[in-house]
Amino acid sequence: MTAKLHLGRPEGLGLLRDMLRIRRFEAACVALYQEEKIRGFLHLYDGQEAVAVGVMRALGAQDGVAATYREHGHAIARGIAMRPLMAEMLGRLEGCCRGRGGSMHIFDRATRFYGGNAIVGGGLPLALGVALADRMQGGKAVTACFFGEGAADEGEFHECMNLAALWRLPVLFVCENNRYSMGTAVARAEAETAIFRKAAGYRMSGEAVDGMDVVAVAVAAARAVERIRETGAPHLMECETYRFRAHSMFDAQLYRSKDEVAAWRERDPITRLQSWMEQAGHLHPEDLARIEAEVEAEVTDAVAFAEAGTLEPVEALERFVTMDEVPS
Amino acid sequence: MTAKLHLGRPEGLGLLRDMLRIRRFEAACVALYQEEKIRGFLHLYDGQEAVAVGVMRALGAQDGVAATYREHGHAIARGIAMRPLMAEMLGRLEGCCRGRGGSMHIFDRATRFYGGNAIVGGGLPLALGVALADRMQGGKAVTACFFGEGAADEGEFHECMNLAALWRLPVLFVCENNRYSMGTAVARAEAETAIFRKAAGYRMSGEAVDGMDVVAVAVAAARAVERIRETGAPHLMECETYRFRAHSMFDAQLYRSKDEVAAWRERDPITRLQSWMEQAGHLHPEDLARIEAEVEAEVTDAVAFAEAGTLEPVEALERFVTMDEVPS
Amino acid sequence: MSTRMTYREACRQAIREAVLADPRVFLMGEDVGRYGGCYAVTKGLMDELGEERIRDTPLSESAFVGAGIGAAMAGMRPIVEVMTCNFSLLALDQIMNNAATIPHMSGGQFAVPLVLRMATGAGRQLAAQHSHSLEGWFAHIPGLRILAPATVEDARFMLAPALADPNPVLIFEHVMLYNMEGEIPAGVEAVDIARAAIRRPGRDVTLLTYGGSLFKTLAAAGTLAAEGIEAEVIDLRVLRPLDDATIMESVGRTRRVVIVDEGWKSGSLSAEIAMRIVEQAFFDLDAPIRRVCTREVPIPYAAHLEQAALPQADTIAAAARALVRPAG
Amino acid sequence: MSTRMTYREACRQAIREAVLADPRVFLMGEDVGRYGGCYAVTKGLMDELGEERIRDTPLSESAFVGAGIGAAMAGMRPIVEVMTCNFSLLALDQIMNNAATIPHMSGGQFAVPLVLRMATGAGRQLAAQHSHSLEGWFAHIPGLRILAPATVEDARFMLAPALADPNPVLIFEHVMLYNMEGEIPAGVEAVDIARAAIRRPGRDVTLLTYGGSLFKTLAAAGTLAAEGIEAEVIDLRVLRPLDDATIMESVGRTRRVVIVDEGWKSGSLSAEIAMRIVEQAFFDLDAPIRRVCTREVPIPYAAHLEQAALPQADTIAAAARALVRPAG
Ligand SMILES: Cc1ncc(C[n+]2csc(CCOP(=O)(O)OP(=O)(O)O)c2C)c(N)n1
Ligand SMILES: Cc1ncc(C[n+]2csc(CCOP(=O)(O)OP(=O)(O)O)c2C)c(N)n1
Ligand SMILES: [Mg+2]
Ligand SMILES: [Mg+2]
Repeated sequence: MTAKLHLGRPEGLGLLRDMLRIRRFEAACVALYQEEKIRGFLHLYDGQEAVAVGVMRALGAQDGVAATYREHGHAIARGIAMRPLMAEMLGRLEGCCRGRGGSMHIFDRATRFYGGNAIVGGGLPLALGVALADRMQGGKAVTACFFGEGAADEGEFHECMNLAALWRLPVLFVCENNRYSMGTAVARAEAETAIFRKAAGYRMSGEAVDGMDVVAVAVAAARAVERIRETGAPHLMECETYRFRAHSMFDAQLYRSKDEVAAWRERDPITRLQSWMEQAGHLHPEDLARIEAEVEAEVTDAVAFAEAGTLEPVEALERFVTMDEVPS
Repeated sequence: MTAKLHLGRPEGLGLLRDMLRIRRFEAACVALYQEEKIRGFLHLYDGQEAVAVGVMRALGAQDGVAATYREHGHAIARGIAMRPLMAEMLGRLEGCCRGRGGSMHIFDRATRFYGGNAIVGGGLPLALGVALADRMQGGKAVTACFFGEGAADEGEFHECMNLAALWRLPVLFVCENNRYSMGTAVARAEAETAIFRKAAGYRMSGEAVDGMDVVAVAVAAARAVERIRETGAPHLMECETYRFRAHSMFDAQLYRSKDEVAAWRERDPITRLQSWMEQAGHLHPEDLARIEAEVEAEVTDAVAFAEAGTLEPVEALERFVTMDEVPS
Repeated sequence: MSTRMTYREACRQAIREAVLADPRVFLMGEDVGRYGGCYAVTKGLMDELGEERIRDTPLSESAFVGAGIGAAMAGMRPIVEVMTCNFSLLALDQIMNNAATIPHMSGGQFAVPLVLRMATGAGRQLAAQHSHSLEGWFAHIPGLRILAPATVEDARFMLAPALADPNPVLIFEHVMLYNMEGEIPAGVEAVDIARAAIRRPGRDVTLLTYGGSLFKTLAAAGTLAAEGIEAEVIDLRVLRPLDDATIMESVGRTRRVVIVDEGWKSGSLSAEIAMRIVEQAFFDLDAPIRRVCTREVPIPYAAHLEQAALPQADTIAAAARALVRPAG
Repeated sequence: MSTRMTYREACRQAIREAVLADPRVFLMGEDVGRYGGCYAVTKGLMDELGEERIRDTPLSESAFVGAGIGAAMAGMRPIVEVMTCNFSLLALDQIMNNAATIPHMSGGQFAVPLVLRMATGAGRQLAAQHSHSLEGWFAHIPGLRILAPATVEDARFMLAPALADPNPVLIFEHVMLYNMEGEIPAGVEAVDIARAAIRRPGRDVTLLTYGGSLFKTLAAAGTLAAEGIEAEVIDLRVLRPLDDATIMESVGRTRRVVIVDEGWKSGSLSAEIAMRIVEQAFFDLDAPIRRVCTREVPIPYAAHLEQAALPQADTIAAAARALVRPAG
């Protein structure tokens, strides 16, 4: 754990709880997938929780977020309630997108969550636009833009890094380098595997952070957001992380060894924070039991809510293909 | 001039002649444009001749070339005869592309000239493919890929730099940084204006060269091509240059001052080489007169050839939309 | 008193008015600022309205179109200029996968009130990569409104309702129209972007067209009138959603239809219009529907080939004549 | 003896055979190698054939599609896999402006013997950004051949003639077909990629379809047969250039047509086919042409909405029934 930060008990418990909420939410998703109640692609965030939780701590209500298809973690950490989230996973009208988006397309206007995005790199330009709009409207908001290291291969990454730096747009680029894009190891896809180094090509500041250490992420994100708010200039933060599970539910994982996964599991961000807090005397056994129980109740409630949900009437299929007005 | 190179008289005369051939060819094009015999967009290479001439010197017949819509210079320096070139400008059947391509789309199979390309950045992936094909077919060919600094903003630049470096494709990337993309000064389009520095983001070697000094370009290109042939790894060469004329024939040049243009004209690559050779005693007054006369005769002949050319019959309009066989 | 101006000036006035009227409106695109627009549409606007509101972008079509989408989602009303539709291919992912889907996919949480302007069409000898007519092709995409102003009046007054539309609106300006002069009748201050317009009434045959082909079609109607054939000329104006009512009403009266479309014939908008007539007015037809489209070739540079590839007044007149007075 | 296999296995065998048969053939695309293909089509091929011939690419659709074009121009016979057509939008500039235009624009100097494979279609609850059916839309582009193998036999044998074609060929494999098993009759070792196939003969109505809709259409024909209506089912197989002869011959016999197309209705291939029937066989028709297409919505995640958006056997049967036995 980052020695520099004196993590208090309440903050620590909050971070732990949020990571657990994501982990347990997704465990329920897997079960529902096996029951064929969730379908389509399902990309789990299992292992990467520290990134979303650490970064979201640094944001306020006025800030914006753009994410990927692996965005359950971002959505939960951003504060979208589990009920509409789980209902969305089940394709229910009570879902945050009426069941139309599913796992890869969580949107939430209330928390300025500008979407999951199933096109690799597709969310980056949106984040720029949100940041530009915020600045033109006179606010001090920062937009956090999450993407995988695979997205850094796409031309859009380059165009967006340049544009953000050139126009000094208040964007926090968060690259979650989990070592693989589907089955392609980062060294088989990128000539320069240290993504944060690419920032220099745009005269942007960049840094690498231990993405398995929620405190390190939270500290770095807080510092970065503060600087962005002050200067307006964007920043690239690369979080070194790992996904413990398959890319999606259809993946035999032929491309990596069990040993490699096991070694990374040693660095599980949840157990790491847990044991660090225990050592520091900040986590008592009854805390953990209480949090686990609360999270379990929240997840169970969300699943029940989703299962009891209704289906959007087929007659509404064409609603919102075009909008009658701009929501506000 | 680069002190290191001991430029002999024959080499110097050759470089001078080629730059003059481009300059005079284009002067004829301007006249023909004013007579409305050439139409469409016409992007002059005036000022940048040292780049094409210097780089092409380093290539052999087995090598490939991909260029942009500003490719008259590349075509001439590569050795495409002026007759079919000028006929192409006039839309004649005798043109290298039967008059279908015009100024922006010169192709020549015989010299492995893979085209002008009117889409900014559009030729970069082609160059990669040519280089890949050459390598898979076992040769030692290098592909020179020309593009402007504006093309470096496009996503394709990024994707191609990464792919070339990752796969070690034998590509010489030649960025002609003429300070403007249309009317946009490089500092208004790029967060990092030194294009060669972008190579580092792909662990590729990069260097800046004085693109107004044909000898410097020729030396750098020869060294780069040799290294690429040896190692297989690509290289980015940024040539600092300037276009003396408008972007195309429709450009009021509101974006730059006459003084700026005049200052760059002081560095005209042709007069520079000329005076350097004169000082070195390599260029006698009668040499210049002879070369000018020969070039003028060549251009005059090409114009006459083009003007006497025929038009492709309208009945052939659909020919080659699909090919009956792969030419070889 | 009516006002006379060019189509270019009409576009310019519309943009200026929109930016002045609403602080949420701004224009961005390549060379719209200092250069004044590649077709000189925005000349002078940056000096008057400032660099924030008339914003030059780098050559990054995907990034700045996507940024426009994000800005629209976050409260602005961007006008994004993609210089020509030929370059819009580089932004198609953002247009189809983000702009056109997010309102529906987010369950109506976000609208995308974005206007995308681009030049379209052939006729200036710009050859294959710069002469596409893609407006009919874009009209395939649900969620978009597609406009094709053909008159000075439409160029002047379509922008305001397009900006008021809560949905992404694509405006295609035909390159051959910018220099055209026309009258705006006194008192006209708005146009309807939902309805087609009858530009010339007639009873014998309906000629359906839009954009750059309108004036060729009107010329054909003039020729036909001299022969005693009264052709009704309908300017579709809005290509998505099509104004079926105006089309069917006319077909019901004339019972004969020629569709003129600068798109490549197969899969052009003409096919969709014909299919709708078959679906909605089959028994009204006295003769097969005919179409005059662009030949299925990449547009060649040479003038005679280019003109042969495009719809022309004489081919339009011939198609109509053959319907009204079949041989034999 | 006939052979039974899945569509996936048929695709795999075709690739393996092609790579083994010709040293100029190689496959490249995202995760085709180590991962084994996102739909497991290429599993095991990299181990068997090596990394040079089964080549994993970074996430750079424009670069590697363009590299395929360049490699094809320089003597290779690349098979490029764009994982799904949803991502092909990122490579559209290369496809339309280079692959489809260079042969014509270069005056026949260069062919582009490239095969582009991609998955297409909806039905797996992958939501709006992953469920496009773009094959009919691509069929608008001159210079391309578009194939839609619907049977195991076609999946097995279309690749070889596609590679032998000197032109760019796009093969669209419907995602719902990969798991489908089928018989390849003994002795069949080739298929014709120029002709449509009559999959079920009939006399009362012609049902025209292709790709993923073939089996729904055959099911509809079965239902209709039970009612005494003999529907002829034509599998178009090649969407560009369309096999008009087979279509018109059938229409001439049945005099009634339903077109089934998984593209969004407006501007779908169905419209082009209908227009051709109007142009070539108007007086053969006894009734208006009908079409059953995908509803004009971004495809929703929820199963019931997704299914409601797509053509289904019952809607197909109803459309045919209404033509053959009109009410009243
Ligand atoms: C443009 C595009 N290409 C390909 C895909 C298919 N795809 C989905 S996720 C993925 C891997 C992306 O890797 P990375 O960006 O590292 O994110 P991670 O999945 O590791 O979180 C790929 C190739 C896609 N969705 N979009
Ligand atoms: C993708 C694309 N966007 C825009 C254009 C229009 N355009 C043509 S040339 C040009 C400037 C390119 O600048 P640079 O790459 O520096 O080359 P230069 O013209 O200076 O040689 C632009 C914007 C284009 N042809 N293609
Ligand atoms: Mg990854
Ligand atoms: Mg330039």
